[in-house]
Amino acid sequence: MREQLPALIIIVPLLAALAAPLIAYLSTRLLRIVIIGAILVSHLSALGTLLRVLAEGPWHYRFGGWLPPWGIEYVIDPLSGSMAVLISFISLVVAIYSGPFFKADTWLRKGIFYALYALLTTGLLGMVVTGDVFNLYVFLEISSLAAYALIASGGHKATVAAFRYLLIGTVGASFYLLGIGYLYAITGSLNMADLVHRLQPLMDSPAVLTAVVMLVVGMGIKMALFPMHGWLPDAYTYAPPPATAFISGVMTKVSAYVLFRFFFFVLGAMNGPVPAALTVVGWAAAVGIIIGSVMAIAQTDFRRMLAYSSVAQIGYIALGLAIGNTFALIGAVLHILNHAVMKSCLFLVAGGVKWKTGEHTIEKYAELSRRMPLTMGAFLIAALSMVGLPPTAGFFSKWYLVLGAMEAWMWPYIVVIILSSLLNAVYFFRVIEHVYMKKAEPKATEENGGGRELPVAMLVPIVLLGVGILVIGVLNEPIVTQILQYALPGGGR
Amino acid sequence: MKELSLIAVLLVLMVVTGTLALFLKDLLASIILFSAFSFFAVLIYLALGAPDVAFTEAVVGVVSTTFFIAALRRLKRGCSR
Amino acid sequence: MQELFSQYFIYWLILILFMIGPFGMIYKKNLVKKLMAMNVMQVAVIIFFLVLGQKTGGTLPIEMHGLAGVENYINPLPHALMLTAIVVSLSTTGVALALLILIQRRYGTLEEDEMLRRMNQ
Amino acid sequence: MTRLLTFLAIGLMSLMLFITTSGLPMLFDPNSPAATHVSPRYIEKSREETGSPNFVTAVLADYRGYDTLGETTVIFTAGIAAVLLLRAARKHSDCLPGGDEE
Amino acid sequence: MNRKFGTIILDTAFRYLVPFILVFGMYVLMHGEYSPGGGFQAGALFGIAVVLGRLIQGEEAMLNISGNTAIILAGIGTFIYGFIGVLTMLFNGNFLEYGAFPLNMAEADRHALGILGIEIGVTICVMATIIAIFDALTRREEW
Repeated sequence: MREQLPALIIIVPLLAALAAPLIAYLSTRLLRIVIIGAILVSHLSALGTLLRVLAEGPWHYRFGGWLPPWGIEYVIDPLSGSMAVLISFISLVVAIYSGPFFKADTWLRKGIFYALYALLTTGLLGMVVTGDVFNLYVFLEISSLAAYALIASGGHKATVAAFRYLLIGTVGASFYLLGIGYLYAITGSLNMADLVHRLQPLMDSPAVLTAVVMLVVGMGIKMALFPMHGWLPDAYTYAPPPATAFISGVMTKVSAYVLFRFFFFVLGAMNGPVPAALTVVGWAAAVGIIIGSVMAIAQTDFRRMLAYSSVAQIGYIALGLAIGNTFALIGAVLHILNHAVMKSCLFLVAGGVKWKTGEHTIEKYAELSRRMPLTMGAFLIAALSMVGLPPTAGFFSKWYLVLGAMEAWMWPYIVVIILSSLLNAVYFFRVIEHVYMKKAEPKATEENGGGRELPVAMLVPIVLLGVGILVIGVLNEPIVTQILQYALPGGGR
Repeated sequence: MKELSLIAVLLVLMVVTGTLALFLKDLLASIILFSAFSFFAVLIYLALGAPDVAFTEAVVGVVSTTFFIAALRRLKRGCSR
Repeated sequence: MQELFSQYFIYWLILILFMIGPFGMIYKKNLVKKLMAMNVMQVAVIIFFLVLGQKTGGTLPIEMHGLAGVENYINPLPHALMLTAIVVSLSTTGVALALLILIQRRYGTLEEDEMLRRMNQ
Repeated sequence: MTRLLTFLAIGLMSLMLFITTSGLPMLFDPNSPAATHVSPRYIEKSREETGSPNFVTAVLADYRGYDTLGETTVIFTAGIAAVLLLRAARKHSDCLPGGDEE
Repeated sequence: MNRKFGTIILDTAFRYLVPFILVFGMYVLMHGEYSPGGGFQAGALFGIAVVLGRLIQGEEAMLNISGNTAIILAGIGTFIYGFIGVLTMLFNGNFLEYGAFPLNMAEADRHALGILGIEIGVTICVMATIIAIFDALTRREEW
């Protein structure tokens, strides 16, 4: 059975999701156990796979036993392995957290919510580990459809946001599919490893240019790269809290990962139209960082502020890809990891506060540090990490990005990174000030849960992620030298 | 060559019906035109030698038109202010 | 020359069909029309793939007795891929229609401007 | 304003699409990469390897059967999504009275 | 669609039409290997037959599947597909490697059997999903 580990990453949550309506009909308590257990199994197999990959090199898993260009294969190298571990971990944490939100619901709603949640996890994991470009499209659609539905279940404004996201997202997916079509037309292959050497002599063909543009637009829409980020703020603001925490933490990063995979592994960063495309992506990212940060300052709703901050943070990842040297790529990958943990933590806190007090504007966060000390402690760590203070994780990814920009002599990028760190500090210290210093006006409304803190099921994930940020910060040296170094193109063994 | 011109004519028809379906005022009419669009798609798939895809598209055309009209019935009586 | 022109002509028509999608989505304000524009776009992608699979001199991709050889059959791979793509577009349409009904129920309209106005009231 | 810019961007992109058509292989060419690289095996071997004379079924259900699992999952996702949105929503009564009855 | 709007003509036509649709669906499913067709098309045909019954005869149609059952069925259909893959894994094959079934027949026949199995799963899923979506789209709100 050990040989089947890569398949288990995907199959177990998928089967759990498929059985979810039936299980929910039988018993809703069992449902939660099954879903969390399935995601746990997926996480453990991802970990096992990653460990073996680090020891023995990339692992190819062939579906149906067919050889690669004809069948579909999964390729797990250190990069996709660590992405899979990250995704399943965040998914696990948020799944535990989501319990109290659905206490009062019918079996149908619970069953469908958990099924969609597991499907979203499956889709994202499938996108990460696959080695076949069309298979990637299929899993992209699974994750997108699940995300639309999850976002839309948040209420009325969420419906509009989800519909807009559906339209834009489908355009993005169609662009991606057409891009694949161009690649297929000139190479005749859909397998990534096969595309690599079949594309080498063709890089100057105009069709490759089109394919690159299509991929950038398609994945740019999915990852909310600056001019195409229009769907993101509304979607993140109105979605139900557990869904937001997972989607914001992981979904956009997976698209960034796909772009990374295509540019640096399939097409090659130095070939044909790719450098020009990377430059465009870099400048779009730089503008996006500034505009996202400025927009975040202007918000009064905490979740909306986080959403705009996501636009800015995606910019960092794209910036790292655009610079393209070793330091910058390490920075980009490390930032994918950090930002997933930080943003999930922040959205979990926002969701917890919403659940407890029903409020989501920043002003209403006053004095919360007294009533929810642990939650707000985790919030403080995450906020400081977003700003980029040294012991936390956020500092190191920015540090690598700055090093990379310096090595490439891209001074404007350094200015952008430093400026946006200042802007980050402005909007996060505003919240921190409310939480720790401001006096709250006495309020009459009673609160959910009554007591001081959040229920354990919600508190544990938040604290876990908060501690995780510190751990990643402290252990960033071994993470970079033991894992990420091998994840880069040409860095493998 | 004959094949090419057949496909070209069908494509032009699809462009026309697709655009018209977008620009008609009446929603029901544009849904019907849209199913005509789907029918031309079936023909073009057949001309391109893909009976499987054409079969699927024919079935999907029926199903999605049913969905559209079912939804339209509901849309006509939403809550009005 | 004429040969070459007719070559590009087909591709151009497909690309025009593809571009109706984004243009229609921005230009039309009615949400149902936007959804149709999206569908048009997906059909264009499907035709594009099928065109890649067609061969002169090839017949349907079903094996017949006494007819062997690669050149006698159309490439079946794009067909299999596009079956998946069609199903995906049907699924997206279903979800989108469900969303449309919810929007209509809440805001009483499907015109985008009117909807945004009522949303921000 | 944003709308105008988007129009402009899409216009530019279509222009690029039209120009780069020349990179595509000739229409219906039996020697195009798509016809010569991966697909010949499906045509030659599918009968003996999968027992199916319909190459499309062979590719769909066997060689690329995993894609079809994904496809079926997409349908399932759409079904439960529609049910979640329309039938399992929480009871909001924002809809003004008098409008929604037949 | 809770109310029926069928007249006697529609009703009779429906009674004659539905068996043919079902038989055709069965044919498409079983014959999918030799001619165009397969699980998806067969499922869609079955789904259309049931939806037709809903449209003409209302809730008390002669073959009716309620929305909740449809959702569970859709899950089970896809689960059958995935489970066949897991079975092949248990027999020491890769996921969906039909050749791994320990059956005493030719390699190609084992593949054909596997294909038939997954097509049945696809059929159930597609049929149930079409019914479920249609049911959701046409149901009068309960609140």
